[in-house]
Amino acid sequence: MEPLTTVRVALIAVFTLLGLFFTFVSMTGVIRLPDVYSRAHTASQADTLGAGFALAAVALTVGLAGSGFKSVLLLFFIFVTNPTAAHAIARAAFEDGNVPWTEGDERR
Amino acid sequence: MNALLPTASVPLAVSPVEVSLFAFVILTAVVTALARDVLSSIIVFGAYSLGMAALYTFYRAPDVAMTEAAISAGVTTVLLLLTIAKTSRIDHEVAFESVHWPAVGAVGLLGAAMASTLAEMPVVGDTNSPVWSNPDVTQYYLANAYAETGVENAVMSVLASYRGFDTFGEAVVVFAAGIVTMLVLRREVFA
Amino acid sequence: MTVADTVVAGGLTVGDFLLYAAAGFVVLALGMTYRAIRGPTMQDRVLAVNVLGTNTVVILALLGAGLGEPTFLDIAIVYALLNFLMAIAISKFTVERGGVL
Amino acid sequence: MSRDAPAGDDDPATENGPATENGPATENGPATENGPATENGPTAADEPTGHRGFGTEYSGHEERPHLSEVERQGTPYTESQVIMTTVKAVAPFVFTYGLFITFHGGGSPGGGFQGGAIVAAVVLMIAFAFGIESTREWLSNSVLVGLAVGGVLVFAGIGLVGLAGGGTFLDYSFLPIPEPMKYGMEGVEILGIAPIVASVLIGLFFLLAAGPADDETEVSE
Repeated sequence: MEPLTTVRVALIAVFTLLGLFFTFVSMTGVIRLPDVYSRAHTASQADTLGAGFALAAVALTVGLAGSGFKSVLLLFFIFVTNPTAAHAIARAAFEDGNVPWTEGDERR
Repeated sequence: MNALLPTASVPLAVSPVEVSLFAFVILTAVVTALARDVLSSIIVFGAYSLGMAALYTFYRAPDVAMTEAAISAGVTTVLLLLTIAKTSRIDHEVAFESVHWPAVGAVGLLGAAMASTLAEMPVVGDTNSPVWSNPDVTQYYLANAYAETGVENAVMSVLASYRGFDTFGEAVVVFAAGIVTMLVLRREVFA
Repeated sequence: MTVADTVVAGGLTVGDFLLYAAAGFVVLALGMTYRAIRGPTMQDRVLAVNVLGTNTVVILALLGAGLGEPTFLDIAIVYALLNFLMAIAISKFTVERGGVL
Repeated sequence: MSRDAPAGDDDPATENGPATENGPATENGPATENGPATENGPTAADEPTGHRGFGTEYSGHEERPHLSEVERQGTPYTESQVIMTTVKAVAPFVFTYGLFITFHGGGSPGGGFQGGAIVAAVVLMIAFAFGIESTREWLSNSVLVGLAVGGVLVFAGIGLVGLAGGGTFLDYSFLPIPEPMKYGMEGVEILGIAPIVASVLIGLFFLLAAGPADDETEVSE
């Protein structure tokens, strides 16, 4: 294996595992956090980061000569739309009358 | 050739992707069926179509997966939402239907009867399966589609050329759906 | 020979590795389904389906790379778009039950 | 307010109490005190808020108890600036991508049906961000009807060219263009199926948003 390929494969592995880790963090947050606002927080940040790492691994695998630019496009698209979707959901929850969780409340 | 894909030498080999996707699809389908509230049913149905699109992609049917993504996830969800926005909502005390066990038994028996034929099914991608080795249809398209139509995507050459008359009918059906919706809603304009 | 066919260790290629990673993402998606099922509010369900959608986009991209078919990335892009549409549509709908649509 | 608890138990400043107890934060108090903010005051005040847990009926934005009186009045719902900006940024890209899926159907997954659905999804996205009624005014009916009818006519016309040339219906080889098989199919996909699917999906969306005519439940949004 050429040295450059070795670096590339290592980077693919690292990025994929980081993506899995951050998506796991996001899943834990979505399941464990007490109310919809804090869950929207984890959905917009940890999940976007996890998706970004995984898509970076995909871009490295496919290569820019192939369709790797689509992966980068996808990455930018997710970076723009995911926080917006979380904002829309949190805003809808506020308009709908959800009171944010405060210390001492029961979990929801 | 990918080592994770089932081959003819390893019948009924399934990859971890398949197993987990099947679990996801079945779970969301059951929840869609059992949810009392229509809105939560629609939301979980969106998750179901996510799993189906990934499954179609894994079986290398990108056109079907893209249609599932474009129609089932986005447009159908929105149209269903608008429909229930115009209807009244029933107040439910419980989130899920209670399971009717005799019905589950009947469906389980039927499923078991159908599952008993699984061993006879050709493996995914098996070149000896009747669908694949048929010289008049599948092999003909694969051999001649590019030469006869000049289009690389064999699915599109079948849809628009070999089965063009069917596609014309489908397009007219879509057109008719718009008109019939206008009739049902007693309106005369789209927008 | 593309990168996806490079053998990492013990006959496991990079493509196989990405497919296993995709399976891992599906398992994480199964965990998130808990929130979509339990709720308790509609916004929780929408949020869970939105996270599931982002997850599915990643799964589709990993499948495309792992199976060696880069054109499958098109499906992932389509899905990212419609996931966004679904999130803003349902979340806006949950406010006053479509009253603000 | 906890979604599972009856409203008013844990939020004493809001629910229908006598105005003397709750002071200025009272919702739905006597109209003389609240002035212009009580459009629905007398009727809504008599209704118990009840259980607002899973699956309860929407009971109106005047009952958003966590908003103060000042925040509630005069601002029923405004479109989100964040969503509008994002949609403004994303919509041209997605529209172009829908056209790419349509035009490039011969070389990659996709085709007229998928591309048309994506183009329709752009309009749906704009409608959800900016409000359905303003989008309906922006997009005229004649464009949608023209696209749908034109698509069917173009598809049938391309088919009839083959019939007129002495061949069969949809026999592309009689088209008077170079590479008639390839560009005939592309023409059917791009000029026939994609406009039909896009315009009918947008039309269905607007029709369902408007609801049935001659119906008192028809909301004028």
